[in-house]
Amino acid sequence: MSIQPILIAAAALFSIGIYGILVRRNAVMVLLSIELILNSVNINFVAFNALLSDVMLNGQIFSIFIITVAAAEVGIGLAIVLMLFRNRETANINEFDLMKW
Amino acid sequence: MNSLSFLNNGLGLSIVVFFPLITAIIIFLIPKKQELLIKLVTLGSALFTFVVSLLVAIQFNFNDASTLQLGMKVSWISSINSNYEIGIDGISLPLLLLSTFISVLAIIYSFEHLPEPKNAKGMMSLILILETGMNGTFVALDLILFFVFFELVLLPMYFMIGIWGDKTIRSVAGLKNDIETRLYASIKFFVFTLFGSAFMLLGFLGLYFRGNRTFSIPELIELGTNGAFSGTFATLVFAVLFLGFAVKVPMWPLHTWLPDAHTAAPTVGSVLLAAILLKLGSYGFVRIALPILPDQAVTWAPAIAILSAIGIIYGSLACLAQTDLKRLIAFSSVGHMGFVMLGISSLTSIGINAAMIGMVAHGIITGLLFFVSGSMAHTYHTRDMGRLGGNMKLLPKTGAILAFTAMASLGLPGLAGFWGEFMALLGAYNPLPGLNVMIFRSSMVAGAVGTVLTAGYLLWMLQRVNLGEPKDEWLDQELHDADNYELVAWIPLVILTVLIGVFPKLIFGATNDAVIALVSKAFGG
Amino acid sequence: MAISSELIVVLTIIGAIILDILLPRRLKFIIALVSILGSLTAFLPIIFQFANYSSPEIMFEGSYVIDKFSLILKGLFILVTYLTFLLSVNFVESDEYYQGEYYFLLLCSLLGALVVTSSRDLLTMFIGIELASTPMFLLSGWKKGDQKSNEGSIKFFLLGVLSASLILYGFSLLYGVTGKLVFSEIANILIQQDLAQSPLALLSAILILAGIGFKISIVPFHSWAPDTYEGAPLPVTAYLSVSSKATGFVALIILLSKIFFDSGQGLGIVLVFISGITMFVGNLSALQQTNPVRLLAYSSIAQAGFILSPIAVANITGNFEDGVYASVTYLIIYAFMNIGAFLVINILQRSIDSEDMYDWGGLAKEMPLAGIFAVIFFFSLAGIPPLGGWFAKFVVFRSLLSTGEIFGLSLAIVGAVNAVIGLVYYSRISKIIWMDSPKEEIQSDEESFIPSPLKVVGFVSLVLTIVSGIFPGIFSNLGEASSIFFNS
Amino acid sequence: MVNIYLVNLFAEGQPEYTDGGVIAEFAWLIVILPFISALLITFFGKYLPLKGAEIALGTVLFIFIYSSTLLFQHATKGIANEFFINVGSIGTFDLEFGWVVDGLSIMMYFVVGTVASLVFIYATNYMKGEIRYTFFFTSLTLFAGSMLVLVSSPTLLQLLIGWELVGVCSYLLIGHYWEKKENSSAAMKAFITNKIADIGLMIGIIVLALSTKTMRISEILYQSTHDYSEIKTVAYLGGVLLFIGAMGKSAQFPLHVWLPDAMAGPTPVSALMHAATMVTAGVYLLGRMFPFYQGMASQALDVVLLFGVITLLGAGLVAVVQDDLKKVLAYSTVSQLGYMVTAMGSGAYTAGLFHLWTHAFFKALLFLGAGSVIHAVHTNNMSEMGGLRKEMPRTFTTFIIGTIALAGLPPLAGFFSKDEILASLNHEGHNFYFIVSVLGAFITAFYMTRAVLLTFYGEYRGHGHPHESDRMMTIPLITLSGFAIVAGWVNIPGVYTGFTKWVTTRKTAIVEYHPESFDLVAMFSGFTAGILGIGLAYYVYKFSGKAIEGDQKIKIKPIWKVLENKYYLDLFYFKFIVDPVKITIARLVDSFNTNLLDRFVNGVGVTASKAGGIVYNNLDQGGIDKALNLSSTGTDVIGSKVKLIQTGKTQQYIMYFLTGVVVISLIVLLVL
Amino acid sequence: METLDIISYFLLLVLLLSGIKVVTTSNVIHAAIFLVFTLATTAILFILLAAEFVALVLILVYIGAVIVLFLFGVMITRAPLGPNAELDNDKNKIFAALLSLSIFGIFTFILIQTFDSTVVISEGTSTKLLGEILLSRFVFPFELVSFVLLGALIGGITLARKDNALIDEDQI
Repeated sequence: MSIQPILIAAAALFSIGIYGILVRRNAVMVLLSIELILNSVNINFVAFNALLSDVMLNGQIFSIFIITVAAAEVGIGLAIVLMLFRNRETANINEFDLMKW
Repeated sequence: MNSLSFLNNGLGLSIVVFFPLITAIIIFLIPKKQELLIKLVTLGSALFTFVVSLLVAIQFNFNDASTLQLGMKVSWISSINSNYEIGIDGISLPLLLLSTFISVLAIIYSFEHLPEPKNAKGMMSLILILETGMNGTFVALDLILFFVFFELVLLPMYFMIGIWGDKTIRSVAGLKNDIETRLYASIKFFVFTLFGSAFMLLGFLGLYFRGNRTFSIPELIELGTNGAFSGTFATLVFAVLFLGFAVKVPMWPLHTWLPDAHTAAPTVGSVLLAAILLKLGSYGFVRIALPILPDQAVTWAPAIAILSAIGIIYGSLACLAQTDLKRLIAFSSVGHMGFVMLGISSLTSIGINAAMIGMVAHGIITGLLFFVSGSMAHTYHTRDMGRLGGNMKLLPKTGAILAFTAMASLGLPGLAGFWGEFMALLGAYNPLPGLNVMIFRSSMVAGAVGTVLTAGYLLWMLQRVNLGEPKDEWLDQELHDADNYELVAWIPLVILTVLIGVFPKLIFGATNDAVIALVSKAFGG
Repeated sequence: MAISSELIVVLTIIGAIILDILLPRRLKFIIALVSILGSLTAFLPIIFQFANYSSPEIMFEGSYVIDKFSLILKGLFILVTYLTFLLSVNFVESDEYYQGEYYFLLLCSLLGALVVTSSRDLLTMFIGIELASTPMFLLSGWKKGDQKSNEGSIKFFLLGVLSASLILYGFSLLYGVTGKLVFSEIANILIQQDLAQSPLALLSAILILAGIGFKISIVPFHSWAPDTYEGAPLPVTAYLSVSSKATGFVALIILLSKIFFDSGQGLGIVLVFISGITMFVGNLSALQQTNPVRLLAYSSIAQAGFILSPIAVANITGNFEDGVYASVTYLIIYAFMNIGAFLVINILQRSIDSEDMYDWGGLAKEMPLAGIFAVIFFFSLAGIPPLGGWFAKFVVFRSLLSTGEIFGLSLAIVGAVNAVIGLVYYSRISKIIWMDSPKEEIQSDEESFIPSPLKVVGFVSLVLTIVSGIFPGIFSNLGEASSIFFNS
Repeated sequence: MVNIYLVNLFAEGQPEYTDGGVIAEFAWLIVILPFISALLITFFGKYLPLKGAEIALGTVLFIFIYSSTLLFQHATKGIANEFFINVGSIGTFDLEFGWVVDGLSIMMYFVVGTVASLVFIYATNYMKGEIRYTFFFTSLTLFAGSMLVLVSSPTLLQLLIGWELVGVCSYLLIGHYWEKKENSSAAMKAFITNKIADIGLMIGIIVLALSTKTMRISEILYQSTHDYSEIKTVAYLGGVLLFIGAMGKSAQFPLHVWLPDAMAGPTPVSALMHAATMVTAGVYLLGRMFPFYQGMASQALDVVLLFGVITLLGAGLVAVVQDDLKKVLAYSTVSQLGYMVTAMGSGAYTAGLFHLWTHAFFKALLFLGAGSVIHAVHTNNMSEMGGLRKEMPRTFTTFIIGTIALAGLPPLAGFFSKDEILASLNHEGHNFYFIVSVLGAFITAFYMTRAVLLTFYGEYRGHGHPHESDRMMTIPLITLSGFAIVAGWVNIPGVYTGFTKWVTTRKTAIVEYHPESFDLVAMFSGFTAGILGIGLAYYVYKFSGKAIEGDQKIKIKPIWKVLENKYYLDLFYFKFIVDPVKITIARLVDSFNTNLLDRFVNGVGVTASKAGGIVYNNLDQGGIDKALNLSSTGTDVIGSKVKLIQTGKTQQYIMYFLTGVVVISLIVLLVL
Repeated sequence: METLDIISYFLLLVLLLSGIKVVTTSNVIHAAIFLVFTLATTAILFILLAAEFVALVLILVYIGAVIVLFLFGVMITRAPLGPNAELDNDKNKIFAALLSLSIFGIFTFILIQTFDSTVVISEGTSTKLLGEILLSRFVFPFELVSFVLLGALIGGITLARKDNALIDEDQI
């Protein structure tokens, strides 16, 4: 199995995630998009691990760490969104522009 | 070896430099209410510093004025090979004494004449910090040390102008809104000088890297006179050094901060600014720029001469258009410092000697002028010469001293101001061989014409301020003539003006050998 | 033990959690005490290790190294956190924040920063960075009721996560091409396979640079900084602008010098441009600010440009020793004066609660101490001798000019111009509080009272700022030591 | 530190001269004493019975006695000596002060001492009750000192110092009544005009000093008489430059304009400074440097001659139309100075100095007389005088003596000196100049007679009651008239030429024409011109009705107008030099400063700030907004519905971020 | 190996399509569900790549926990549950597409240039080995990451809970 399609797919997922971050208005949706990006990195690591036949399993371990950290990030993100929602009654990030100039 | 020899080895100079600073810190600890104590401590400190500087001068070996003496060298910032290297020679000694002396007078004057808002604690500590900066610059023999002291004067002066300065609101060309004079002036002063010195620092670093990684001025001079610095590099370095020093001098057209700063500054501020701070720039030229980069100095000399000549004429002409007394005196500084720079640009021992005595004389005379005009502004609450007049009648003592000082300032022979002007012209007539004689002689003629214009505006100023019948608005007012504090501050300057005027050896005796050594070393002339 | 300072911090973290659970509310100040003591205690092994230093200690198969570089920066982080704690004491108490959690999170961040200094592999560094920054996402939103704080927090968070993912992608590429995680091995393989200047290495470098650029807030990755700084609680902002930024710089220095040192001039040139633009954007934007915190935010952006510039030039010339020396020295001096600057704003805001600094006219007459602090710290930031900032700028100039490289020279000129621009706004606060007339009467003495923890912060920073200006040798020796040992 | 050392001047022969002994060695006393006195008067004068005048008097009397002793010594046994004090060195250049004791300086000491003593005595009375009485004496004493500094100077440097100091004293004294603006303006005018001339002097000194490597006059003269090449190249330039300086002090055309205005000062001042001493400084300078002119700069002497002649005629003509008695005398002084300069220019060293000598006495006499008149009638205008000979007989008599002396009738002083000048011109073959000078003599006689007639004859036209002045004023008048009579007898060709010996007794030998006997042509023409002048004036003003109408008879309108307006020189100066500089150029410079330089500086500041605004508002905070708006317009075009909602800031930041990444990647990967 | 290739291509296609759906669907719940699809596909891919343990973790942590968390988030913030046109920021779309495409382009360009070998699928990874490595070589980051989680947990709770809890804390 060629490595290229996997890597390209991961890059595509990365770009999709970026697109999502940029166009989504709802903060939760933005967080979803971020998960896509992190997932693409995971795919990269695992794929490279397989490609290199890394006996130290560095890639896999790295992706486990990434998953863990991502979970923590989601927790934090949701907490912040929740707090914002409580104060603003909305989760649309494009309405947060108090500190414009 | 005598009983004062413990002052050698840098101790005396270190005391002269740092004692005021230490006192300033002590003053921070004295409660604000103890005003008299603060003033006395300050005066005591300044006097002590002055006395020590005199003792140092006594220790100074005048027969060997061309070598750096009484100094020390200890490691300061080892990682960049910068040392606490100090010492004085005939060039720095007069300026050092001038600095300690003027500081004493400024403090005496401030005893009873604190500008609004009073706050003796602040003012006194600023003067002391300023003194450390000034003294330090004159003794520093390490570029970085020099730079630090050179910059140290900025903050106190900035606050002196900004806090105690003139509060009138004026419009400024190019700015939409009107602005308080002091605020405009203080930031302008600060930005201008910092602009110059920021680039100057780059120049110092350039020397450091080309010059075997040393910041020591004597070592760099040794290298520079042996032709270590040349080509584009030297041109660039000289350009930035020029920028740094010329702003401070100030040379035309970098002078525009000066009239504003002087006009806005409180009396003591303008005195110190005129008497000492301006000298830091010209001293920098003599101490650093010329000997380290002699070839560049030769290349740049005609330009400096032309700028100086422009400065002389320009400053005098601008004076003729002034209605503000202090502003007029400020512009006169541009002209006078033009003579100093003209002398320096000639690169001859005559010219540089002239510059040295010109600096001292300008310090004394213009300092005194600012003392007097500041005091008058304080008494009359105006500096508008259109409203003044008949000052001789209203305030005879002040008026007399103003007249005397104006005479001294216009370069009257027999008074201190004469030497700087005349000798500068003398030097400019025969510049260093190889320089374009025509440019220098034209500059000399321009300078000579400048002396006429100088006489013109000063006499005109006297006519408008001192002479004539007093205006009606002053007649029913109680105006206070110079009190004892003022006289104590002023009279010594008057005496010095005469002494140096009659017996210039007071200055030349110290500077001449050093200048000759400098010139022969750097330019072989 | 080599990592005893980390362990002490860990213990303090655990202690803080336990105390937070156990203590009733009125006794919660004990947590603050414990945290402060803990951070101070963590400083002791650093001193000890530094004094008895013989050679770098390498742990975990080369992924964790304790050398002078890391020791010095660890000391810096601990000291800065200690000062931040002191800054926070009154703040947290007065505003009824969650003390236990607050100190806990700050300590976590400290732990992360400590790890970053020693980390020499991708994973450890990534975890370190995350550990250092995730608590800050939360802390920046700590003023829960304040919408600005909320907003700052979400912006910070979103950009932070994005930057983390960029770093990760970059790491994954590095891993993919070398199969290693430890920096030295990666570098070896890159050089062996002649990949150091390959597009892939460059891409990963750029992605990492962007990710870390976010943390050190260089243009164009800086845009979150002003908003977040403005919204976050003041001590947190101080911490962000000092410690968090320093963490980013440490990571950048390590990565650039350990992995990408042979990646060609292109990267360095980009960095040169970035640092120049950063100075300009930061300074010019700061000119426009009326909100003091925003002003400091932009100022810290500009300072980041200064700190970055020696590394940038080092990347071109390959002479990392000079660059690291300059940057580290700058970082150390900058840390204290910037904390001091935030302290000043903190004190003044206590007196007149306004976000427009022009409302603070004449405050210094009521609070001369604060006035003096303002003068010292802000002019130090501006780089006026004899305050510490001048030496920071000086070493940067020195390293820029050391090679005579045209990029270094131009950057030095840009820096000089920016030093002048910076002066204008740095002097503004001093001008306002010393020279302007008061807008309203300042009523009572109570408000001009400065709590003693703040005074301690003030005096510590003041002494360090002035000492570093007058005897810069001390700090520059640290910088020198760090650069030498770092490269060996 | 101070090393006074004696220079033996007569290394090369001429052993009959002595070094003057103790009396020469202590000559510095008369230079220093006035300064000390001036200080004493300033600080203690007010508390003394005579308000300080006694100190001043004592001082000048001392000078008089000392200088008389010197003169006596000198007359018996020539003294020529100089002393130096080093006051510092610049480079290899020594700055020296000192004093000269030789014929020329002793003559000047004596003139100063004598005239000053008499004027001081006169002034104690004349100034009584005037404002700033004490200060007046301070300045006057100071002046005496400065003048002595000038004439005693062995170096060009000290000469310059004295030169300027007398200028300042002149400024102080002309502006004595500074409450009125005219007076202070006149003082300023005097000072500035002199200062302009001093440019010449200063540069001249610089040129000479640098080419001879010394400031010592004797050394310069030595070099110029021994064919040193360095000085030779600059001799013409130096000579002219020095003469420009002399033109200022000695009021030569066209720099004479200050002197008539200087009459704003009190009359004793005019007598002492603006007639006898200060204004002769220029002539003294020419005299002092005469060997240089002769040896090297003889072409410069032609210039000197030309200006001298122009001055003597031009000023004389203007004197004719003046109504102000003092102005008549002032222009007369200018004219006489013209004579002295002419003499110098023609190479007649002794003649010039001789005229200086005699002129000092009779012109001082005339001024004091005029002062006496003015004191009595409280006006300067002759149109408000008349018929005063009865009321003021002593003043009248002395004035007449002065007039005759000035008109050059024998055997009074002016005759001999003027005759020697004419003789010299004749001898040198300057025929045209000779004729002009004779014409000048005629005019001199004419206007002086006119002045006498208008003042002392006819009906009294003024108000108030004139009376003779008291003794303190008349004694000086009488004494001076004595001098006016006898002063000329010290140099009668063929009879007694002591004066020539006096003034030629100096280190460097003077090569000049000494008339051994009367030059008959010169004597005859001078005498005739005098007589004719007197006669014509007498005819015009006396024999045809009222004297005051005399002016109408000789009034040739256009010429008269030109003369009344003093050749429009003042107008020219003010309109084309002073005003443009003071008003137009100065304001231009000032506005250049505030509007251009400051605007530039502020503009840089504002631009930086604006740039900050642009960077901050557009790039930092809204750059992507713009891009977005652009792209949304794009979408608008293709029909998508667009709501003009505010962009989400956070996403904008992210865009920023990513755009940065993309751009940097592209740059690094593609460009670099 | 051909079947494996086909399967993997198919998997990647599903991955991408569901990924695109996550960011384009106008229904919030759908988006979350498509994310589940994406993650599930990723997990299968991981299994194909012999990273079973990672796949498991992914399923457990993500699908088990994170998605639930997301759904909570969606509900608590009352995001519009049905199809909603206002979910997107139309203004950004073009620029966003441009940016993401260019990033994709750059990445792909370089990836293709650098990596062109094939993956050798091994027999699978020993979870025991992985655990050993994790707890020896990577024990330090492993411990540290716990602090990340702990911090996120405690901080998240503190931020997310209602403010009045603070005021009433003593009474509780």
